[in-house]
Amino acid sequence: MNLYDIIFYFFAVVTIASAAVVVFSRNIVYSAFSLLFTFFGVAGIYVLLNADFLAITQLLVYVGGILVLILFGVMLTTNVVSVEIKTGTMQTLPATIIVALLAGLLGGIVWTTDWFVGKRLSEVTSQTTSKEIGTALITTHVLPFEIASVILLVAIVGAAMMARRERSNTNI
Amino acid sequence: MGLLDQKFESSNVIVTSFDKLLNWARLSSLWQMQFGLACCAIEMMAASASNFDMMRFGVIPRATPRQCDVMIVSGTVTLKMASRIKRLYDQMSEPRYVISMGSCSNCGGPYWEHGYHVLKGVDRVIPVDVYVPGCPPRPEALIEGLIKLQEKIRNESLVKKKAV
Amino acid sequence: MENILQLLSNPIVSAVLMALAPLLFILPYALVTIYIEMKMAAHIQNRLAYMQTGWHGTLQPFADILKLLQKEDIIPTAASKFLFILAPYLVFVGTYSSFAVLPFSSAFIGSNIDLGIFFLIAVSSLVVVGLLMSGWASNNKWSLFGALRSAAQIVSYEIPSALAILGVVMVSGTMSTQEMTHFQDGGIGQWIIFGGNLPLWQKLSLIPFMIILFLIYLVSSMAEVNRTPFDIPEAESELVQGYNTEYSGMKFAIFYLAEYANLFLVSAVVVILFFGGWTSPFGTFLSGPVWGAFWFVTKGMLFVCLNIWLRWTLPRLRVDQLMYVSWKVLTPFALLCVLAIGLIVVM
Amino acid sequence: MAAVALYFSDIYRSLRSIVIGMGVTINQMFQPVVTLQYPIEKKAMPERVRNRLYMNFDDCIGCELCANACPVDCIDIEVMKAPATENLGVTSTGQKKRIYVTKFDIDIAKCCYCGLCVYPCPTECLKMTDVYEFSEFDRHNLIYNFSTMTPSEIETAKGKIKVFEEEQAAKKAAAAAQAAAAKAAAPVPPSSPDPSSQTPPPPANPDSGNAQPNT
Amino acid sequence: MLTDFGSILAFLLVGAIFTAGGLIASWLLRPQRPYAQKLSTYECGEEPIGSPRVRFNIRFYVVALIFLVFEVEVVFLFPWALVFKSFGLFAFLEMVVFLAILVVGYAYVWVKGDLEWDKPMPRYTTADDKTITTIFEEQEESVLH
Amino acid sequence: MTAQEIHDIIKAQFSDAVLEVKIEGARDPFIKILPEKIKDVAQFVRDHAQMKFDYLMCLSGVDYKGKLGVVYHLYSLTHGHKIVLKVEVSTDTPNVPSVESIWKSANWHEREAFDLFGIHFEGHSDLRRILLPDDWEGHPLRKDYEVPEFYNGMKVPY
Amino acid sequence: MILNFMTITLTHFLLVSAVLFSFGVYAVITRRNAIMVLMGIELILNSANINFLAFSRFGGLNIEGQMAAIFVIILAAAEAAIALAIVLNIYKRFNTVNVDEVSILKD
Amino acid sequence: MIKTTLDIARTSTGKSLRTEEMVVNMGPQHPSTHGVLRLEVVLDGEIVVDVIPHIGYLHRCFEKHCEHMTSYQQVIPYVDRMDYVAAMTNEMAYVVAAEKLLKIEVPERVHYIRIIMAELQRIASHLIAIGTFGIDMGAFTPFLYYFRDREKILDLFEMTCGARLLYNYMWIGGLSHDLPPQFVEKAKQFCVDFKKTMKEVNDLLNYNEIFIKRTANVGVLPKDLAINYACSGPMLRASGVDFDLRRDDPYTLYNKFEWNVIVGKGEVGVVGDVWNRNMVRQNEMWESVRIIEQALATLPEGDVKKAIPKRIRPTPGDAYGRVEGPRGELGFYIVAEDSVTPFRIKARAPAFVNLSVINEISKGAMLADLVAIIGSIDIVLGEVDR
Ligand code: SF4
Ligand code: SF4
Ligand code: SF4
Repeated sequence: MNLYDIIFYFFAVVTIASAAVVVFSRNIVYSAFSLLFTFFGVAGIYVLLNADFLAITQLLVYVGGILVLILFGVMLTTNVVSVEIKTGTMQTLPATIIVALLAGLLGGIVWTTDWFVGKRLSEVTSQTTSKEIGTALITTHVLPFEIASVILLVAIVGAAMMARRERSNTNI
Repeated sequence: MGLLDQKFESSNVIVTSFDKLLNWARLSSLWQMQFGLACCAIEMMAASASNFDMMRFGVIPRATPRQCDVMIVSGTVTLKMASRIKRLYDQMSEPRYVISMGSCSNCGGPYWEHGYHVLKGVDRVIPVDVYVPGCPPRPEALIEGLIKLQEKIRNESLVKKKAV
Repeated sequence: MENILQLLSNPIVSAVLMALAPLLFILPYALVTIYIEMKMAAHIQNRLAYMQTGWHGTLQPFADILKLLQKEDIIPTAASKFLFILAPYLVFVGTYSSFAVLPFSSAFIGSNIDLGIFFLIAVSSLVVVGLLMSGWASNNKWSLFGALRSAAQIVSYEIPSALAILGVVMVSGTMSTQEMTHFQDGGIGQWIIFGGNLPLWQKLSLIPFMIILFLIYLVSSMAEVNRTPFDIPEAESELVQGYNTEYSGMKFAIFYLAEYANLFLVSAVVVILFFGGWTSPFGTFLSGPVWGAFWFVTKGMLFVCLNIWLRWTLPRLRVDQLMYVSWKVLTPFALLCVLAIGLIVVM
Repeated sequence: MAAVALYFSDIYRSLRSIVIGMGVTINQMFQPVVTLQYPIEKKAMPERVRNRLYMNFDDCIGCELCANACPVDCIDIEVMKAPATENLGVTSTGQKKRIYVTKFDIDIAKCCYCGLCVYPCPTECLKMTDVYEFSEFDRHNLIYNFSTMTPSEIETAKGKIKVFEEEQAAKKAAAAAQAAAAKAAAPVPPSSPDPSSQTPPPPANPDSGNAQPNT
Repeated sequence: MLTDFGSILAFLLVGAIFTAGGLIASWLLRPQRPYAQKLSTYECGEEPIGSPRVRFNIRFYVVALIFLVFEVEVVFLFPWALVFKSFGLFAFLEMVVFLAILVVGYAYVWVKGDLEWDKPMPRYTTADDKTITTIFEEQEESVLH
Repeated sequence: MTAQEIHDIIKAQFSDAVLEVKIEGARDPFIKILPEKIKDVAQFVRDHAQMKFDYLMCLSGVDYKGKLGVVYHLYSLTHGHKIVLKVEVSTDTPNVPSVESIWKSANWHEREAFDLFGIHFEGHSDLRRILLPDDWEGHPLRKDYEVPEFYNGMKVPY
Repeated sequence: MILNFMTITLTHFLLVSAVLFSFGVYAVITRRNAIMVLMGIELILNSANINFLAFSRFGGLNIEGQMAAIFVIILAAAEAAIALAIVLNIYKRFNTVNVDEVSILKD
Repeated sequence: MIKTTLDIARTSTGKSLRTEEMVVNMGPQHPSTHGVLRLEVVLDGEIVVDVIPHIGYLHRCFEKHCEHMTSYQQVIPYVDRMDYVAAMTNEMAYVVAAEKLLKIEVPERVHYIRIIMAELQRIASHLIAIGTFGIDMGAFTPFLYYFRDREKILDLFEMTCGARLLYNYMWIGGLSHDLPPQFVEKAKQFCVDFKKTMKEVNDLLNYNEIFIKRTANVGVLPKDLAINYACSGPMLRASGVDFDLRRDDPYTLYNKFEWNVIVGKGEVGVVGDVWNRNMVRQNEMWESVRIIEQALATLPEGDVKKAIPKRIRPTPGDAYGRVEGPRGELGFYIVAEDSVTPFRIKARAPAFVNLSVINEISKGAMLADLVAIIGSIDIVLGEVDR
């Protein structure tokens, strides 16, 4: 066990434990706040995977953006009484079975497969990947890049429209 | 729950010098609760304004009782207000002190006789540490009351503290 | 002796030591800044402020902190206890980890990651969540209002500030704070606000845009640290104390400390982005690692003082005006500047 | 178009007013401070200043005019008419004291410092001073007892009054007898209630007569 | 790079430990005498009416929403900004196209008024009352541009 | 317009409502109105083109020992003249029509008179105590008011 | 180099990702609150991203994996924005964010 | 009646995504309620749906005390405490009413001194009003500048009558003291100095763009509503009603001086908005300075105690006297019986009346605007609650 392992296990535990809180907490606000730690843990795992740019992007987009949005969404739709903050569950038993099966399957596959390992680890640069990403964006991935902007455009127009809908049918 | 607070049976050199330090901190940084009741509040404002500048003593007005150390009851306490003052006092975090400023909060002041709606002294609802007389007390008088309060704090000890 | 050296060369130990160093800076800095702020405010208002505690009240901040340590810690019954306790951690940790990427001098930087400035933008989101958490957990109307407002405010101003940073990244071609500073090494003329070390015509044409970017960043940074005129989240006259209404004692002190740490942080970022970081304004004269730290802190404090000066001059905006400023004034201008800078740089 | 012009003029005016405001504040920063550092330096009080009441008990003649003038009723006076034979001394204004003031309390905690009690006092023994530093830890210390009569003195005074009253009664009886005797001769006007018109002999012990030692 | 991130982790930990240390130090020193009224929620000295956890203004949400999209856009711009110099005008134009598409969205939300804080304009209308002449009608237009 | 003229107009309109006038020798000339009619009179004097009493300066309750009175001080911003209207009711049934719908400023004044005198203003939209707490007993400005010994566990007298 | 990479392998990362994925699926299946469903989806997307990056790191995906992850994040953001807007709309209509209640109320 | 109707979309669309209405207590301890006012604010998001003012937290039974005094003179200390920010004008109103009741003529010098004092007091009161209004807007510095200058006025007062805040200076029929010797000179100096501060604060606050944006078009009080609510003082004038008791119902010698009535013009917004109310106060101070300067220049000689009656026992009857206080029409309605004790004194407190309009003008404003509106009404709770 060296430091890398310890840190990996640290982040793995943070991620999974907080994800468990997200999923199993009865209080949606706790779930939402717990998501913070999940995202954070995942960002840590990204770092361990040499994806520094993505790790920070994860923080920026997920924690700063999506999480805040979810929190606002939660606060916007929960009712006063704390009972209703709690989120109901349904089909718990069948779901548990299905998910357990799924998890077992995935785990089995992951565990048993002899993954083809392309590059050796030591060959991986410890430089930031952001320059490569930038280059890729300008050269090889121009199209997805521009499409992404269209998607974002659609997202903003659509989301704004939907969030606004009721304002448009009245006269203010 | 406060490891050191009032846990000492008796005093010794270390406790006393520690006391001194803590008391010094408390008495030099008396954050005041920002609320005024009546005429005296205007003089309280004057005391915090440029000419008298209570901030020289580390008195900073804070709006929420949670962060305040001293409540300056500045003015007439009516019966309607008394329960609110009590609640605000309750909501202050300890250690907390009360300065009663002006005749009215000392004992009802000019309204002591016929004031059917005036509480005759704020000490009927909350414990008062220093009474500043005056109607209204001059800003200097309030500052003097503050210095009196500082004196009082200087003599406090971890061994036995103000009972609440 | 050898053992100690060996210990110090251990990366873990050195990392922890490096991580402790800014703390040793923040604490005295916060004390000094509180003092400076009060004194500046006082003199602007023809008064004296802190006079009685120590010589000219110099010990006042110590007394404040020591007193806050002794204050009772109240957790209201209605509050969500766990989140209530967690929130100050998040806020302080979020702020403190930003200090990791501040290059105090050519020799000292907590963590010289290549994405320093990007990391700075990202990690402030921890603070947003922390504030939201504190507001929600307090279960107090004023707190919740303050938290929501401050979240919305920080989030809105992140766009113009990120765009301003982007403009600088475009000029310097790096996101590492240390490299960015090296880019500006060589005296006042090399600072990015004066176009960095680009060819002369580019420099000259960059200056106006850089100044605009600087103003944009200055304004948005003030908004991000919730200071007047953007202090609506803790607007005393409206929301009592905003998100920290229910906090007392040390928890409040942590918020307070984080606020002042943040203030230095954004000022330091201004310095890194536009004013040459730790470089000496006189080129090689008075430069070197130690002088670097001096310049960095001095420049940073200058902007802290500017912030303070503005704070005691201006009234406060209203929440809709705040959004107006961010979305309708700063963002379009920042976009324009980014485009113009891009054009100038590629030309 | 107007909207665009407004947009830019808004920005311009905002920036301008910020700069103007900063100019004002920076200018003020180098003005001298106006703060009076209170415990170290104190303001000279104007002559008419109205702060704590001072009462010169020696001069009080017990007329209760001040108590009547006080809107707050914070002056509490109890008086006993001294025997006409008693010499209570004179006030500094030359008025003769004829009344024992057994209690002269001013509840300074109630006082509203209006000064109304000062004007009617015939001997000018009430005064508003420039003392304003008299905070207390206990409110009851704010009740100022100006009367210097000790309980024992009050007792003696009471005794004397009793004696005097008896004397008076005796005298009256005697006078009445006399009058009854002289009734047929001529109607005598009733004896004046004012004791000063009569000149009783001085008391045996001159010390006990003056309820208040001159200090 | 990993060591650099390692020191960031160290910063996170030191920050947390410092906070905890502060709280522990305060725990040593402070008194703790809670009672029901002290722990009641502060609301300007009154008994709070209702819970604060009600649904709040949708504006906050819309702000966060627009922010999210712009944030993602900015994320894209950063790696581009690092390298675009070496790719010259072409790379710049690519980005201009990217930005242009987004500016359309920006313009859309601007024009549709989503960037404005939902701020009602009070209107003063007069009901039937003959003695009162409303000076306000003519000025209604000028109420907030 | 003089008080006399005002009185004449009112008298002409409401001959039975005017109980008493005092113009000569009074510091402020007043007209005493039948309580039931006060609202109509108020409406009339406000809307009458020559009088236009659009400004209710003051509305005071008075306890005349055995009787309660309400005094209306009116002013006309248009014409600059004043008049005082008075009504008197018995202490047992202190009912006076509210003029709140005529002058909004009467709203709080009437609440205050209700609070301190117990005068009941009929037709008032929101007749609650205004100065004293809702659970206060009695109407303190009545001459026969006794100060309570305790209020909510707090001792009231000194 | 203190950081030894040898013990932790691709498998570990994939396992974490699998657990996260299962949690996400569980939340999506069982939770009735639409926002909780959304959170589940975010978990799933995160697990997918871990996979991408893990393969990019250990497999031969290199920068491609990171590019894919970036686009996933973009999509996640767009999806979150839209989805929450829809949730709000549902809420507006039916005054609930309860998905099965909504399906009853649908018409 | 005029109603402030809110065309907020969410109220019209039944089950829309409307914010739940939240009831918030602002006050009695709140930094911006200027004392112990309590507002029960119904909020829809940040928007004020309804405001229910609760007053009486400072009800000190002024009127009851008057009925217990043993002379008309003793009421004056209590009158001082009614509006403690403007004690001089309060005394003035009371003595005007009492002199009307007693039909006393006072010497000219007394009138002059009263005017000087009342105008100084008006300035002092407006200084507090504008200063605290600045605090409400988040500008702390102007408040301190104004308090600094207010202190000079207080020094003048203290010099004259010995008290800083509550003076007991004007007596029925005269004054308690004549002016002290250096008064005139110092007052003149004050007028000169003060003009400079006013300009500074104009730069710093009143014409600051942020301030204008915060206050223009906010809390608009239309003219007709203002009259119907019997608003007075700057509140009324800001709504465009050109009415000032000093000119239109003159009570001392105000018509001897040259000055203007300041009326809200709506330079930056609508007539009757918060900015106008603030600005009317600001400009009124200029006019007050003008009056003071004129009065000081032409101060006649005389004995200020000449007309003070020895014993005050009015003939039965009643009188209503009113003056233009800093907050508006301050009236005292005195009912006298054949006794030395006042039978009934009712104070018509301008702030009480002005405050009652808050519900109308703050509906539909934002929370921050509400703070501005409260600040612009300039209430003094001592006067509201009496
Ligand atoms: S003590 Fe005097 S000045 Fe203070 S509040 Fe009471 S009456 Fe007003
Ligand atoms: S100053 Fe006024 S309140 Fe005080 S004792 Fe004299 S008359 Fe009474
Ligand atoms: S008025 Fe003067 S002499 Fe008379 S009782 Fe009072 S203090 Fe004594």
